[in-house]
Amino acid sequence: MPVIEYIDAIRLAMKEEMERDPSVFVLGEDVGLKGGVFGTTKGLQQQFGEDRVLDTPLAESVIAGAAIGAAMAGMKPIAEMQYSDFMFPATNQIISEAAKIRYRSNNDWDCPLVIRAPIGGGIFGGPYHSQCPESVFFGTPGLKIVAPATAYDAKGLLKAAIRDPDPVLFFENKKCYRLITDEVPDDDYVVPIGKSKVMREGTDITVIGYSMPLHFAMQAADELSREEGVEAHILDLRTLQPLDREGILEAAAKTGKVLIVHEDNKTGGIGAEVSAIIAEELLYDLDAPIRRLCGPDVPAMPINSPGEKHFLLNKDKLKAAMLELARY
Amino acid sequence: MPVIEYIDAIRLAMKEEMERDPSVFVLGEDVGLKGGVFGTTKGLQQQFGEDRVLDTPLAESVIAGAAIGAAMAGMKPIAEMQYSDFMFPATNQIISEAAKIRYRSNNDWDCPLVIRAPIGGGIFGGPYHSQCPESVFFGTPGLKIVAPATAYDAKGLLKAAIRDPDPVLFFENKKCYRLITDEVPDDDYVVPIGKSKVMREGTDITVIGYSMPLHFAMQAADELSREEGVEAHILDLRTLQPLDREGILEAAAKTGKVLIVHEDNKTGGIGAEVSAIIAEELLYDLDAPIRRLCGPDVPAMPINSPGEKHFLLNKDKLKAAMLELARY
Amino acid sequence: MTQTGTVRHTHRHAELGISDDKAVAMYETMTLARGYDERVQLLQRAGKINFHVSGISQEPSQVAMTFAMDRETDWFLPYYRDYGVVLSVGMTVKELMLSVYAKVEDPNSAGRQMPGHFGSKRLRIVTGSSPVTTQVPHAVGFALAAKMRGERSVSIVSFGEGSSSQGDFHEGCNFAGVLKLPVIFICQNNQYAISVPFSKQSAGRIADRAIGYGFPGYRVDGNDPLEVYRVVKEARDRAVAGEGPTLIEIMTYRVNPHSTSDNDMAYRTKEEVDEHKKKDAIPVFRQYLKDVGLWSDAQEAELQVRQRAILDEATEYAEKAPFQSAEDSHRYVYAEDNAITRVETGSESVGVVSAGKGD
Amino acid sequence: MTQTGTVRHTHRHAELGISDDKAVAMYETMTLARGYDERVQLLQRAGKINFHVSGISQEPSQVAMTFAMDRETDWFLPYYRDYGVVLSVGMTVKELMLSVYAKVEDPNSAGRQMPGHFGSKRLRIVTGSSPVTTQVPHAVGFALAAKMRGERSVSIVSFGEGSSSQGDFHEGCNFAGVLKLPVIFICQNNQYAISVPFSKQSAGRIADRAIGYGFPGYRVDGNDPLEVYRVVKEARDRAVAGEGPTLIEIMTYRVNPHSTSDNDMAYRTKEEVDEHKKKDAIPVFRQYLKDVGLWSDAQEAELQVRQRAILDEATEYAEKAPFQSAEDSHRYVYAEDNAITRVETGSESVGVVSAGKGD
Ligand SMILES: Cc1ncc(C[n+]2csc(CCOP(=O)(O)OP(=O)(O)O)c2C)c(N)n1
Ligand SMILES: Cc1ncc(C[n+]2csc(CCOP(=O)(O)OP(=O)(O)O)c2C)c(N)n1
Ligand SMILES: [Mg+2]
Ligand SMILES: [Mg+2]
Repeated sequence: MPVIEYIDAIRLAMKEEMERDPSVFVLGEDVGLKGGVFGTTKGLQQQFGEDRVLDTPLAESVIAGAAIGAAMAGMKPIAEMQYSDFMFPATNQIISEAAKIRYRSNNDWDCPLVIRAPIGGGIFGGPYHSQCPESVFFGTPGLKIVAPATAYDAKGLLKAAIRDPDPVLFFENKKCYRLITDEVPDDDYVVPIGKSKVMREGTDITVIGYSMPLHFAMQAADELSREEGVEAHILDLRTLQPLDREGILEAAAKTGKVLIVHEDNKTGGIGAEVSAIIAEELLYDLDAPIRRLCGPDVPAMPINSPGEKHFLLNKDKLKAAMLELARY
Repeated sequence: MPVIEYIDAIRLAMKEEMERDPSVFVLGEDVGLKGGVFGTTKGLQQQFGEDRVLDTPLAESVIAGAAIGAAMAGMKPIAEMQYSDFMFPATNQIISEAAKIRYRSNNDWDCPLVIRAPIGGGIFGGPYHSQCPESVFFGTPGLKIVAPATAYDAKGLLKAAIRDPDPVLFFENKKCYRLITDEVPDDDYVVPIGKSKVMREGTDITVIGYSMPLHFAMQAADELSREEGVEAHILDLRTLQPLDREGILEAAAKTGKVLIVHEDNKTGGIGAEVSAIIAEELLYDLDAPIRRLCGPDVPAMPINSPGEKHFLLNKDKLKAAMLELARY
Repeated sequence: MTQTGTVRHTHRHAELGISDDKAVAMYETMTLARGYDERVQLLQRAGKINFHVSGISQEPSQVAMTFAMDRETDWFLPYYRDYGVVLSVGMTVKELMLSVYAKVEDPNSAGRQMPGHFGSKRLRIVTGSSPVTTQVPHAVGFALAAKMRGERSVSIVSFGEGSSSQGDFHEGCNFAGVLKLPVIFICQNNQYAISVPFSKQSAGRIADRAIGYGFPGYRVDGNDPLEVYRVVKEARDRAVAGEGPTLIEIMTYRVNPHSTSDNDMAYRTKEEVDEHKKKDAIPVFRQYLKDVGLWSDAQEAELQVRQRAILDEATEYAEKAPFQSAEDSHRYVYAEDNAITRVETGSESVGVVSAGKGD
Repeated sequence: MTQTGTVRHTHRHAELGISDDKAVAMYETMTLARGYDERVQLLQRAGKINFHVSGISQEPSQVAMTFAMDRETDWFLPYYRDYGVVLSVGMTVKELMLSVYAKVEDPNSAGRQMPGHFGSKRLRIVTGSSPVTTQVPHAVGFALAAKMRGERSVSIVSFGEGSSSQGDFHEGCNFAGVLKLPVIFICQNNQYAISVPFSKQSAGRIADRAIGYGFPGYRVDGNDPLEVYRVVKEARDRAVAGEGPTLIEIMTYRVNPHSTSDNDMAYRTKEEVDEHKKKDAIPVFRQYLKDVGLWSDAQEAELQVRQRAILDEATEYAEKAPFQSAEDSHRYVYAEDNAITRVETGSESVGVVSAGKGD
């Protein structure tokens, strides 16, 4: 199986779905000739033409809103938000419209839309090119939210999102784009929305998370296994909404010690809900308080290099927290 | 002490602060001659003139954005969002701007802004005049969020919000406006932001919540006390951000059985964070799983009368959940 | 290119290509919208229903603009006062009544949404919401889809002049202008946004904004439905010819309070309102039809009886009709054929229901 | 009212009320902005710093518009290419260098924000962010505050033509138009928004949008700084006279890639860029100063030496300057005199820090 970059997995998913279904199209800022500011849509306009890979004016609300209209009309738009930090102007269209179209029309209308947005820091992006906006949209029923950590999942989840009959927010991690490579089959497959995945089997502690920090957890787990004999069980949520309750509870029950990790700031993040689900259903199976290791509760990470490093999770931070939990 | 309505408490807070400080002013849709669609700003334009009680064009992003500018210029704006459902067009201004101005400028600039927005259902408002948007803004560091349940707190918290050096979202409950009356002193007082309040002392179960559902909890608690000898300890968070961790932990520890209630839908709501805080710090003091009784996870409540009733919390739903927890 | 004055002895409607039958149908739709509106106001005052938002005085132009469209191929994105639009497209009074009573048979939302929040895929009426102006980008998206698929379909979207202050108005118009999309933007300028008069809403003319977007903008008298028809028809012709969008500002006046919850005497005078009531276009249009020999007092009497019967029957039906069950009110958060995301239903335990609790 | 041609033998700058010293200062500020920009590009290529966004070709108009304002009373809301603005207002090259190196002494953000995100209360430069166009409503708010307090202060705000597609542009202009606020909206139309050419950004002229808001809009050649000065000065005069806002579209061209991360050859040709490079306003303005006897080759040589020294010193200083400490980077989420909301600091345990964990 070919090993490819996370960013290529995303592009391939779009390419293949566009080949498969003429109603799929891409719109956003700089997605055309330039191929996106990260290169995610590179080559698509050349292959599919200007109509299906549309450079839009710089206006996220109408990018989302026109995509919503086109989706209601039966198209399958993929709207790119250049950075997730810049999707907030589209909040009203996403929360008031996309999320509620099926419900408010009692299933008469639907909105099969994908909104792709790059999240995460570590690229010297500073406060406004590094954010994780998941928690703003999480908890809005009617939206689905996915956030893959691997190239395999990125491709499979994006295909699932494009084929999904409901609006899906696809949060791709900028830091993963070129850093994460893994085996991705050439043939068509989808990763089902709503299903978590065990990345590593273990017996001592459970780490639950999504996106980039899981790779730190995996590295830390390897070292902890070698150095301390601590075996971490690692669960990739993959889908943030709807959360895979069974998957979460199973993983938590496996070890009775849970560490939840995400780069988004701690308060009000996805981790709070994961913790609450466990506290609600599994309290008596726990051998330690439920911990969260997340970005700090400041508005956004600074751009200066030591500041950025200080704010981001990394293998060492994960390892320390995991070891502490194992020893609890 | 005079007993006044919740809505009057809000108006009085604005009136008194405007008398006290010439830099305080109100802006929003229909706040002037009409006095607001709920009558919250009634009489203010007559007293303070068109300049200080400003009817704006129908555009929430610039209502928030111009208020932010004026706040940076040293004014103390109170921006009214007609319904909290309609504040989403202002999300970018609130999350990207108001919340981050102090941080991004390293304390050079600040943004002493209040955004008032009515939340909650039960007024036959249907999907878009009934929502609780707290969870969208909760978890954005840099914002403070308050949500009073009583007239006393409404007045005291609004005054605190107006005097606060940082942006405060003031979520007032529509259903409380005329239904909730309580004693409010004539003289000047503030309720500190960040401090919860014990509404009722009890020993058997702890109910933690905010806004309207607490009144159902109080009614239910009275009945449970009389009928079942169950004594509920009830904590009003009052401030949603920053959450009063000590207050929450103290209240939870008091009984070891926690029910969290809010009208906002369950997943990703404030209750998740409250639960996570308890699960993180107090796990071994719990005698029951942490429960949440919240609005259902649908996009928004229907307008038809049985549907609305079905979706809203009420005394009976609270009572049943509280009794079940007490018997756990 | 203008044909004004070239066909002297033809009547105005015929000049515009409106058949006699169509002219009469337009009139009957106007009076039906008016009758519906008045009836619902009575029902609200009688405490039968909670809430009504009136379109009175705006129906003539609403009907005219809709009749100028192709009701088989075009997409309609009305706003909450657009009874004239949806009745023209084919929604029935019974359906509207079901909506105002919030009953499950309401095709717009099964009684989930407020009345005036229209939607019917069958009738090509796009589901609408309460936050104003969000429908403008949607209309642009429908036009984009039509263009991409090579369909001769035009989308037409209404909004008030207050709503035109929203960013979505600007973003939608600008986007459509660049791509020359087949969409018609209709601003129904009824002089008020709740209590805020137009003078406090904008210092310019809404129609003039089109200049900045590079497409034509027209201001037209809403009390002249034939002129409204002409301008919209022309806009539609341009749209299908690939010439792009048009912005049309229909000058009208909201003679009723904003809604049944509003007391308009707090911010305007009875004199001002009465002044505008006198300009009502319905009697003028009736007189026109009489003048050209298409209408008579006898027909008017028959119409009144016929439409009253429709209203009576619809009211009775809607009043008796059932609500959506509490159980079903949990449905359709997500598509139901998608098992993973089906939402728990049928639970008495509000709050324990959680979206996406899979299986 | 126009004085064109009435004072034949006066030089253009004098006609506009610009003193000789001020004209020279304008020139020196332009070259300083240019020199700074070129230096930072070198630093970026040398790997000394990460990122730069260039304002080259836009500085002459930026300097001109700023010199037309009152730097003691007015409020400045620049965008990320506005080195010409902030240098005119009094920010030093050293301060800019500290920002590009993201060092703690950077007055804009203590090295928290990207370079080009200006802010200095002392200099009346309002803190800016990355999401484009949010500053437009802020400028309106500053103007509102000035009007409410009866101050003779005008706010001036810049944004690109791409940014003018955002809803905030529209909402801000419309709001300011209604209230006749003292604000000047400056669209620096440099023909590209990253890779998107103006033809795909808008089908109209940005300046024409003012018509719809009921205030004047002008398009002006950015390579003619004296004309820019004139138009902005006039707008400022109108603003302080209570006559409301002005929209000014400065026609310019972004000769460099969007940023140091961009490869512009993916979407435009070298020929196109070279064509525009030829129109550079700096040599033209220098020649003008020479023609009117205010400048010489000797002065030019002296200036180059002087400004190179400034740049050298600033670079050296900034390179050596310290970063903000990890501990301090947690500060100022909320006001610190407000004990309740102080955020935990000084913790190595990222993620255990939680906003609002009191005391
Ligand atoms: C985004 C948003 N803000 C506020 C409201 C509340 N609201 C409902 S209708 C209305 C006035 C609309 O005025 P206009 O657009 O002129 O339409 P009209 O009602 O006059 O027909 C307002 C402020 C809303 N529905 N949506
Ligand atoms: C809301 C938002 N969306 C997207 C971006 C990413 N972005 C940064 S600059 C830019 C182009 C801006 O073009 P223009 O306004 O013409 O200014 P210019 O860079 O040409 O000076 C884009 C798309 C952003 N900063 N903010
Ligand atoms: Mg109106
Ligand atoms: Mg540009």
